[in-house]
Amino acid sequence: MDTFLQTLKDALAIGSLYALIALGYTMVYGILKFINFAHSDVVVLGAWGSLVLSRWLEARTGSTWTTDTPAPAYIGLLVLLAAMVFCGLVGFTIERLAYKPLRKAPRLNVLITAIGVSLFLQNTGQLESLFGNRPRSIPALLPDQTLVSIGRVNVTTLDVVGLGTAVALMVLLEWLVFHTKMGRAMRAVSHNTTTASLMGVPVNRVISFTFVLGSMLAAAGGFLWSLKYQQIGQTADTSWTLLGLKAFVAAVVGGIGNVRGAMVGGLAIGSLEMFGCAYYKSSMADVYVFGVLIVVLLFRPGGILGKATIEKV
Amino acid sequence: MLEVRDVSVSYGAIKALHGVSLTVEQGQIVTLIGCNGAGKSTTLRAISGLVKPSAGSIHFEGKPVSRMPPHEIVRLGVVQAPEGRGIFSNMTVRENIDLGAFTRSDKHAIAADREKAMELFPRLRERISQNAGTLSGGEQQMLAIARALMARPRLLLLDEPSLGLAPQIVQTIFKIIRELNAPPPRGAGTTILLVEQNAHMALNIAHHAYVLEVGAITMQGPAAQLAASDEVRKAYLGGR
Amino acid sequence: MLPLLIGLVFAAVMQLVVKPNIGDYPAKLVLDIGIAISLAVSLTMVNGFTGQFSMGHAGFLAVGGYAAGIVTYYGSQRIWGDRATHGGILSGRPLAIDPATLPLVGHGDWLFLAALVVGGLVAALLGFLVGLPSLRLKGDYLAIVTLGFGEIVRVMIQQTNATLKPQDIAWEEVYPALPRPAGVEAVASYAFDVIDPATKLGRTVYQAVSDTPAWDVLTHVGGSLGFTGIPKYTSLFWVYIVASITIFAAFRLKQSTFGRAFLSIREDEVAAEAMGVNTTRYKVWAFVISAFFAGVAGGLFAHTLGVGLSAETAGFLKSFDIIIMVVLGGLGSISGAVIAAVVVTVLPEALRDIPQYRLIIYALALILIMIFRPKGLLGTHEIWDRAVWKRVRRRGGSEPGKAKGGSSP
Amino acid sequence: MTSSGRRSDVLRVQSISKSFGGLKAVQDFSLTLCEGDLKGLIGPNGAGKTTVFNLLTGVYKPDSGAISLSDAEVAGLRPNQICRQGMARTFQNIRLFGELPVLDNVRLGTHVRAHQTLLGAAMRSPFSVGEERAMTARARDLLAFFGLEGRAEEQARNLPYGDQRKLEIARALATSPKVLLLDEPAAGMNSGEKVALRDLIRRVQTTFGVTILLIEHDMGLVMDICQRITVIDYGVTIAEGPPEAIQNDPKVIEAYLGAPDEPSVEQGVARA
Repeated sequence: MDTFLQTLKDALAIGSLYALIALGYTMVYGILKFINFAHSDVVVLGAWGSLVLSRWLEARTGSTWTTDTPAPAYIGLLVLLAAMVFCGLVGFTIERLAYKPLRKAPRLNVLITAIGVSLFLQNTGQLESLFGNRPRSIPALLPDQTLVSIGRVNVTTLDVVGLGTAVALMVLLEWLVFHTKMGRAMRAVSHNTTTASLMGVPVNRVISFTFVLGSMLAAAGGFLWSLKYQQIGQTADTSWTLLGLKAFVAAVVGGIGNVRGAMVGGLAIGSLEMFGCAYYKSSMADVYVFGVLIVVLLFRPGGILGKATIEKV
Repeated sequence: MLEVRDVSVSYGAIKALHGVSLTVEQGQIVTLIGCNGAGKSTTLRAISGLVKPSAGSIHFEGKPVSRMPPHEIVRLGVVQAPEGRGIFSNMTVRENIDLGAFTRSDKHAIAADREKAMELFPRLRERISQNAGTLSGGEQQMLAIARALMARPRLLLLDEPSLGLAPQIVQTIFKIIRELNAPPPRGAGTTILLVEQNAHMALNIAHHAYVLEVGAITMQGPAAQLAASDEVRKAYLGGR
Repeated sequence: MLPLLIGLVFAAVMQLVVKPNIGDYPAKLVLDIGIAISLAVSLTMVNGFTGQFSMGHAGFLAVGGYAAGIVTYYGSQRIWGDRATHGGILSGRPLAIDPATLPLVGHGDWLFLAALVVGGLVAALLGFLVGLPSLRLKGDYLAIVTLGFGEIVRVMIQQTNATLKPQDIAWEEVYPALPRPAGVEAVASYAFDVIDPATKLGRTVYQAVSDTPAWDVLTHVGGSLGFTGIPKYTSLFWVYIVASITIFAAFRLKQSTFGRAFLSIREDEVAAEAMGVNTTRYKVWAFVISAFFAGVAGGLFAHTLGVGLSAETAGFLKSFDIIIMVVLGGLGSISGAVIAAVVVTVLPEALRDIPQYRLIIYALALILIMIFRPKGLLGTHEIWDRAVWKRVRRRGGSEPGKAKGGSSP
Repeated sequence: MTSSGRRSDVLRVQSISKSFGGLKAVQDFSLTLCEGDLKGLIGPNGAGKTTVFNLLTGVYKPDSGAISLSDAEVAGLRPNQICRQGMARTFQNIRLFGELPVLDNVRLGTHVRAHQTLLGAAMRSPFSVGEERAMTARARDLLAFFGLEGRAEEQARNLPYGDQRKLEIARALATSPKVLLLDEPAAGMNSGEKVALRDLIRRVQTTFGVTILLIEHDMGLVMDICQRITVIDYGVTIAEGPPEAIQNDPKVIEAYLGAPDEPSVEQGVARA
């Protein structure tokens, strides 16, 4: 029972992270129909941005933030917001410089460009003048107190804040996409760019907005990731790309282009991975994820919440 | 109000329009008829800014619009209900209607206009919270027109509103088009450029008509006059 | 068969004439180039010819490498009882040893050749399995599935156990119940460390090499430590004979009616199908053929000195490397892939002083090429199709030989 | 539906239907083509003509009904199998292999009749070399027939529009079809080009002895060259007969020009 609860907790934590990141993939895919391979690198920038800023704040205030003496709560919030703004700008720039010139190019070209952008961000980030090529750890921004204990499973502040932030952001996004004018415009553009422009929707602006939004969620993902694991791998570390790929798998499994699907998919993939690890073999985590991807794509190509499309001849 | 001068459009190697010119006067219904592939939709696409003419110019109320992006042209009041209706099938009817008012921010006026649209199309009121994809073809066409009206068009471009619809529904749609065009208080006095394959219906309600064949205007004149001519029938059914 | 003969002579010259005269370090670079050429050209057959986007090519490379490695590593032990190379002059045995008795092709070379073929066939089989999803998936979806496939291969390799190394163990230890035959002191056997279920204590068991079942061998390929100790047969001769055959096969394919069928799928699948092309069959074939050559190249890679074979060989970074070559060269251009393979392999050496900028430069090149030259350096054409070459040919009547040297964008 | 006693039926379509979602795109469509027929299939925009082509060539599978080509049932087969059986088509929106040379586009058409093996091709076996030579020769003959021999080495996408249309027909003929389906071959052509196309289609029919089914919007062309015409609207056949009868059929006129005016309309208009 304890194993089950512990695994469930882990699954929720990692699943909500996947979901946050998957949202970025799914929104971009919904509109531009390509896998934004550079999205995982925006997550990394979110993590490293949080690290650099909190280290700077730490030095600036002359304090040392450890698990026992964490930073005050507003610092965490400040870092999160700053990381989101930073990554939003990065996302905007990437779209303008790399993807916008390819609006009418074949999708394959855009996909390759995205790989290029990803490699660029990864390796630029590793320059000594930027983040360096070694992992570093982020100062503690939150206390790690146990709030509730169920059996031998402890629910800590970190767990609650992590999950809470992820859920809050997703609720916010859900509201934005389904209940605001901009959200309507986003869905219209993703359904049919031409018709949307005939409604007076400024398509390019909506696409930029989507990138900014996705990148901000990615930043939040990176921030939460760094809170959870403290140690942050260098920007070209393959574990980041894998994280991104799993989030993308979550988006596909949930139904690509579908905002709610990304959330469902994130939790599904997180659970699959964690329960697989807990009850079978932890070293095979990637196999479960990619295995389920292949199965889903072959048997339900639209994903859990998606629907199949008919190709016109 | 609208002046299209010598517009040519090419898609790759295919030249879809060769120097098309036409004018739409305020308050009129002008129709553009011709068989499939003649370039009718392309003409509307050029007016809406979806394709850039390779030659010629388009002016709306004196302003050159041929280099403007589509959403800015909508802001000027040139609104198109596209062929095939272009309904956002995974959004509700209401969301579709509201999208039509995207360029506007006057909430109360939008609500009032939505109410007016419902009066015009009572069927839509019944289905307001359904997914638009579940509507029948005729209802979708009504939705497309209602949605275009929400932008308060000064010039409404209708692309094949009768396409794929049963004759009775076509009658209804055309009746509404006429009402829209009627001067206030009976209608909204909207100027309309109507692209139609159904020549009889179109010529019936239009003031002025142009016949398009293989990317060029071959005939034009008052609608009644064209309707009487033998040429129109030939243009469609071929003469021996 | 003339082109094959030329390839054979070329490869022999590379090994016997070029290598002794350029020094070890450049020779290693030339060797890496040759493997890269095989990989890039083999990927061209899927990504370039049929337009299916495979991102798991390194998976085939790794599988081929491991399969070939198993053949030579365990084969050597069974046949010769050791893990040394038993090759001849062509596989790089120094002439100094005994030039008089050393054959051009040693017994070990035949084992190596068999290993390469096995590597290719195993990869081809897997190519068939991976090709099947391509029937239902297109574009990005296929890309992500093939990428996932590569990752699955990587993780599966990590799950394997340490390689088995024979040790001479006293007969009694292995066969306590059997009487020792006269004259036999010890048996070459593998040592296993196992947990005794009864005592829960670790103990070492021994098994004679000849008694080891094949499936034991298959699961002992080094796991996350990498597959080390594979005899190093790969020489410039082998690399360039494989590269020649790969290029040769790719050209023959491209110029045949089957090649046109492949290309038609890339251009317009619906039209190809309507013109009678069995798109299903050819897409799978493309994967099979491409995987075969990638597997052979993997065999070469496994038997190379230097960075050994490891699970990371199957990772997406390696796949990206190959994709970059194919894309830079121009999707569908064989000579383009060859040129790009050379450039992408040599470039890091040129940037040796600023290694941290290498991938940044790659990345920028990739982005800029996609924006300003969306079809790569050569598009689908071969270098001699380009106007410059045509003019040269018309004027001088000279045949441009194997595509080498600078690119002419 | 008439079937002549002497000539044999090449294509028999028996009440095929196809729905997409709730939309009945084609209902109970039947058609018979005898050897050497040149038949027109017309109907207003969205009537379901191209869907009929897609059903005939296997792009879609009919929900019900039967299609037999030279007495072999082909409904439900894949497009490449149907092509092998002897049905070839062109596309409404030209679908050439744009990056490939003109010659290769036509040579690809001959692929379906090839007998060589992959290994034979790689080894350049004498058989494969001979066959390859024959394919090239045939492709060149076809190009010459269409007056495209001078453009054999150009990329298909660089051809002028009219030539692209011709190349599509050449490619379809390269598959040695019994039945050739032409989907709006005259679309986007000017009147001069149309006259040339009309003669070309006639020449194709006499030279290659194919049976042709033609979708075309240009009524002048259809009325001019087709012996018989089938008219569909809303997926249903509304008329069938020789051109003169079709031109004067009130149902056809209504389908094309719209229903007669409703009484409530004030501006009464005299109809032609």
